[in-house]
Amino acid sequence: MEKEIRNNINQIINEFAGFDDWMDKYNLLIEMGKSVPVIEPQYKTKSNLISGCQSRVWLQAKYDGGKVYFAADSDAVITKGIVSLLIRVFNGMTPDEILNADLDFIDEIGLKDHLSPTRSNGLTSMIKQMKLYAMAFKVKEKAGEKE
Amino acid sequence: MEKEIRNNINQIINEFAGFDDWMDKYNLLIEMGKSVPVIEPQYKTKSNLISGCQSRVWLQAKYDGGKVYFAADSDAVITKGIVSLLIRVFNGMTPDEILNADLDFIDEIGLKDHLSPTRSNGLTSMIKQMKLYAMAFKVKEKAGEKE
Amino acid sequence: MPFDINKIRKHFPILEEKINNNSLIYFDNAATSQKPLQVIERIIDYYKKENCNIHRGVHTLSQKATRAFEETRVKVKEFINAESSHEVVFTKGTTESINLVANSLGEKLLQEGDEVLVSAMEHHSNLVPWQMVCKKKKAHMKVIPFNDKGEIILEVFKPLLNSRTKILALSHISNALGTINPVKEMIAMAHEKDIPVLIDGAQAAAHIEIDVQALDCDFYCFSGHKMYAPMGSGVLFGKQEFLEMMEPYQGGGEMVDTVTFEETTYNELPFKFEAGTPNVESILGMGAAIDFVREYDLHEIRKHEEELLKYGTEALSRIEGLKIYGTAKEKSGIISFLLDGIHPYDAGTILDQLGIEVRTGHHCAQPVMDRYLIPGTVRVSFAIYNTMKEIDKLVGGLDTVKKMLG
Amino acid sequence: MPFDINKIRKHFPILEEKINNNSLIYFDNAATSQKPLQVIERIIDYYKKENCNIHRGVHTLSQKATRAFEETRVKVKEFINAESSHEVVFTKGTTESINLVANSLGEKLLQEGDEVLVSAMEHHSNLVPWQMVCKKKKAHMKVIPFNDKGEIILEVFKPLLNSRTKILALSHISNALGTINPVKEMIAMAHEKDIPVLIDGAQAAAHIEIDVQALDCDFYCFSGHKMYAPMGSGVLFGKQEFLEMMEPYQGGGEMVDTVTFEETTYNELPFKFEAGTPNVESILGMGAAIDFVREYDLHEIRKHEEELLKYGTEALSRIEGLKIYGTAKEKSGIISFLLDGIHPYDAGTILDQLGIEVRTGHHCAQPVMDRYLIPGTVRVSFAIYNTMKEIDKLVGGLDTVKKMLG
Ligand SMILES: Cc1ncc(COP(=O)(O)O)c(C=O)c1O
Ligand SMILES: Cc1ncc(COP(=O)(O)O)c(C=O)c1O
Repeated sequence: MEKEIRNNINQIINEFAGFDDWMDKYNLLIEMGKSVPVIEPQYKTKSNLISGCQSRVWLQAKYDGGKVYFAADSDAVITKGIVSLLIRVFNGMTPDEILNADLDFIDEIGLKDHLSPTRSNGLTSMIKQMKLYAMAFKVKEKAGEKE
Repeated sequence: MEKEIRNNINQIINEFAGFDDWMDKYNLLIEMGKSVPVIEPQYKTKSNLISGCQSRVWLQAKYDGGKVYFAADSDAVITKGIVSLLIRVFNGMTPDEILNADLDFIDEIGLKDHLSPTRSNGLTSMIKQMKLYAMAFKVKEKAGEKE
Repeated sequence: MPFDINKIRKHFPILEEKINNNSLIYFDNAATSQKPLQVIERIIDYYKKENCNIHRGVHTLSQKATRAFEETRVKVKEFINAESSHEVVFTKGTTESINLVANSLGEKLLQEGDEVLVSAMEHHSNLVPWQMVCKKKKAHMKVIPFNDKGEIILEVFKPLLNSRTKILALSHISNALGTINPVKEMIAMAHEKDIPVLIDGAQAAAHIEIDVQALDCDFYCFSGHKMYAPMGSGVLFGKQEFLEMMEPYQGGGEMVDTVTFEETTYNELPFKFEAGTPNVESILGMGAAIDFVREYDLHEIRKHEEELLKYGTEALSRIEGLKIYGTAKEKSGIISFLLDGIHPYDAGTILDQLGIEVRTGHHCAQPVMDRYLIPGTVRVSFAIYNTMKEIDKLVGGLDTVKKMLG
Repeated sequence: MPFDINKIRKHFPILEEKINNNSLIYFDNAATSQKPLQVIERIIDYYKKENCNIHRGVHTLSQKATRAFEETRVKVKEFINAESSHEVVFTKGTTESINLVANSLGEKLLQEGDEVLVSAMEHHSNLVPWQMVCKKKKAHMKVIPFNDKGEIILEVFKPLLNSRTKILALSHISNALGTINPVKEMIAMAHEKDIPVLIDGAQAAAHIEIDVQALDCDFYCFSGHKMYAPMGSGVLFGKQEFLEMMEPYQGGGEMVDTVTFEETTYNELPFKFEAGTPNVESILGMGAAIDFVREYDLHEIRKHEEELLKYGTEALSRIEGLKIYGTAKEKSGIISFLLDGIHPYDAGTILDQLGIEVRTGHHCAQPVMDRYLIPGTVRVSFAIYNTMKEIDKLVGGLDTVKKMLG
């Protein structure tokens, strides 16, 4: 995995490692959610909605100078925390870096059972959607090069 | 239960009780099958065929002087033995006696597992068919009385 | 047997489990119930001593298993007071039972322009199969509304019954709201217009008494896994006259009588509707579950669950900002609620950390959520083994939820 | 693990049972297999520690069970070498899998006058569903004949494939004759004319290797209960392109995405085809069964069963008046036979007294019996735990049969 992504992940793991108690971990996750780059209301559209979660999650991406930037929101604060973790890991990365990333780190932060890839929390869907954005930008760029 | 039927049943139970060995019991059953009042070939029709057995069993009944008489055949000798038991119990009884008969005696002759009412040996179907014949004769007679 | 909750709990080994270092409090019974040892042991015995394929086998294993299987059918017949055991069809669950009827009866009865009537509180399993057959047949689906308390509005229901109505499909108990519907009355009203009625009893079995003859319903469906039985067992009760006129739903295996390439004749009831190798394990397990329930008497169980409902409703109502959805007069042991400003997913996640397993979301009844304009609810649902003390812990847990998220 | 038959037998507790005072010899494996301890224990563990309803639950039990369930899907994908695990649909068995395809694909593809092609050796479960959909669609069923040895006649097969042929449905292995059909070749021939092919693999799973990509079949179906897994588990493999174009078979529960009264949108693959609460117990048990089979390597198992077939065929052939039905060059561990003048029911009944459990009758393949003009056969079918010694006892038993009935 790219070093920068690994660094982001390690940083998150460290932050969580500071807490033993699940309540503190969740409080941190919820706090993190508050700092997520918030998607603007006009982008809370059906097409930006991620399906497969119990709560609604909107995810938007833009491409700038070869790098991808995400914004998101959710009506559930824990879900918002989860998506904020992913955004912290991926923001400012290149499409290729995102596409190649391995996401087992979720296991390492000690919220494993909750953040496991089942349908209810939509983690899988979020990651899939982020990778789809990355793929789309990559394809677009290549098409641009050819022109 | 009518006394005569009970007598018939007891007699059969006694005959089987004479043997401890399953092989002897089966040999007896097979022998009994050989003495079943045999249905004449022209009555081996589809409508006299009992469904639900693995082997084919034909059963026919006639009504004479208020009493029911059965004839049967089967292409399996054990099935033929089973139907012969039933005929021995019921032959010459009145429709009412047949209709009221309780057939738990099958349990008592020591061939229980084989003669239990599951679909493969068709025991249930045979008894049902015999009772149907009895019912038909009874209804017919009543209709006759009314005329 | 006297109703001793501590003894009852001992029959359920899973209740000893720890969840996130807390004792498991299982409040997700409407989704699926836990299994008593009697049921688990029946399965073990079956696979260790009796397992085989039934019906046509002549060998001892097969004869014994066939007998046990058919005895269970009689047990189910008694459990729901059906007239005859050949009106009891074994399926894999409520959803399959309803699909069978929607398909086979719908095929027979529905013409273009006809109507199928359902209530607005149906589980998707009693909605989507009818939508599918309506689409195929160009028939329409009509919906009986319910009021704010979650009660069907009988004055609106009555005029919905008309000459185009071909089927009424209705839940006995709503899984999202807990409402016990006045099915007996509604069946009688439908029958006045000769409309056959299917009752979805998924939430009723093992909670309230089921008497299909007293109800006079034409079909009744339920799942084993929600009544202490193994997964994969289900029942479709159908009145003989209807089952006889219906074509089989699935083909293959024991459901035929004779087969040639030109023509196939079907087996008699109920086998006509039981294609493929039946799930003997699961059906024998259902027999054990019925025995278990009968040991305590359904009235006792109902009384216990009513007490839990009453205690739980009062306790939850005292929590500030908590709103209960479903406050019908006749209710089963199900409480759906929301905490002001807190998403049900967040609440469920925190409760889970405390070992309290509740269900959150739309409970496969999206139209109910749409009716109240909410994304979903937190649902607690009771079973024979739940206690007041567990409800106290839930109240404490909701306090934590509010502190963390409020 | 090395293939040690004594060790293997120890995994199957039922083999210790007595039948009519004799040790059980279980030769009815084509009907259903026995279950190893690994599978039984998986079920016990599930109900004692993990039981709950999966997918939408946020609580720990549900998350864990969901994960285990979806991991089993991946295991099945690997077991049959599918390209993707969303091509693996869980059903309750082969019969349901075939009915699903007959219904959903038949609905899509069949027009009046079209043809569905099956072989003359199909199990009723791969015959009746097609008959039913043909009748509905006014399509015709065409039949591929087999020769006296029980081999499909490829020269007749080829011209049966024509522009009206919309589906070919074929068993991998015949349950009545043991023939291993040349499915790969036949699939290629059908594909030349763009005809999709469904393979009924009920008798293949856990006996020979299944590689759906190498076969290039469009659908592949099998049942858990015939491959050491619990009853109530089944698989439908379907190529994504076909599964995507097909409408759902059953409605309700998790197969939907959003539901309103006006419109319902369906969930993605494979969930679109999995209506109702899935049988988690049974699917996890299937996972344990696959682990069990993998421990010994399918080639080893196949070798063992081939040896039994060879030994058994030779031993039975030496019995005077015994005729084997099904003598194809490529055969699986199934021997169907008749003793001159002795009804299979009689033979089976006597063998049972000796503890030898065989199947008798038409084996749900009546057209096969019609082909040979026989009422049925006695069938012995082998599994991983059978031995040569058991075959010797069968030979002795047949001697008794002849003495008593001959
Ligand atoms: C009211 C109701 N109907 C139908 C169902 C479907 O039952 P199953 O998933 O067992 O088929 C359920 C359970 O989820 C239910 O609560
Ligand atoms: C070849 C074949 N196809 C289909 C089936 C049906 O399988 P199930 O009864 O498990 O649905 C069987 C088993 O009986 C079979 O042997």
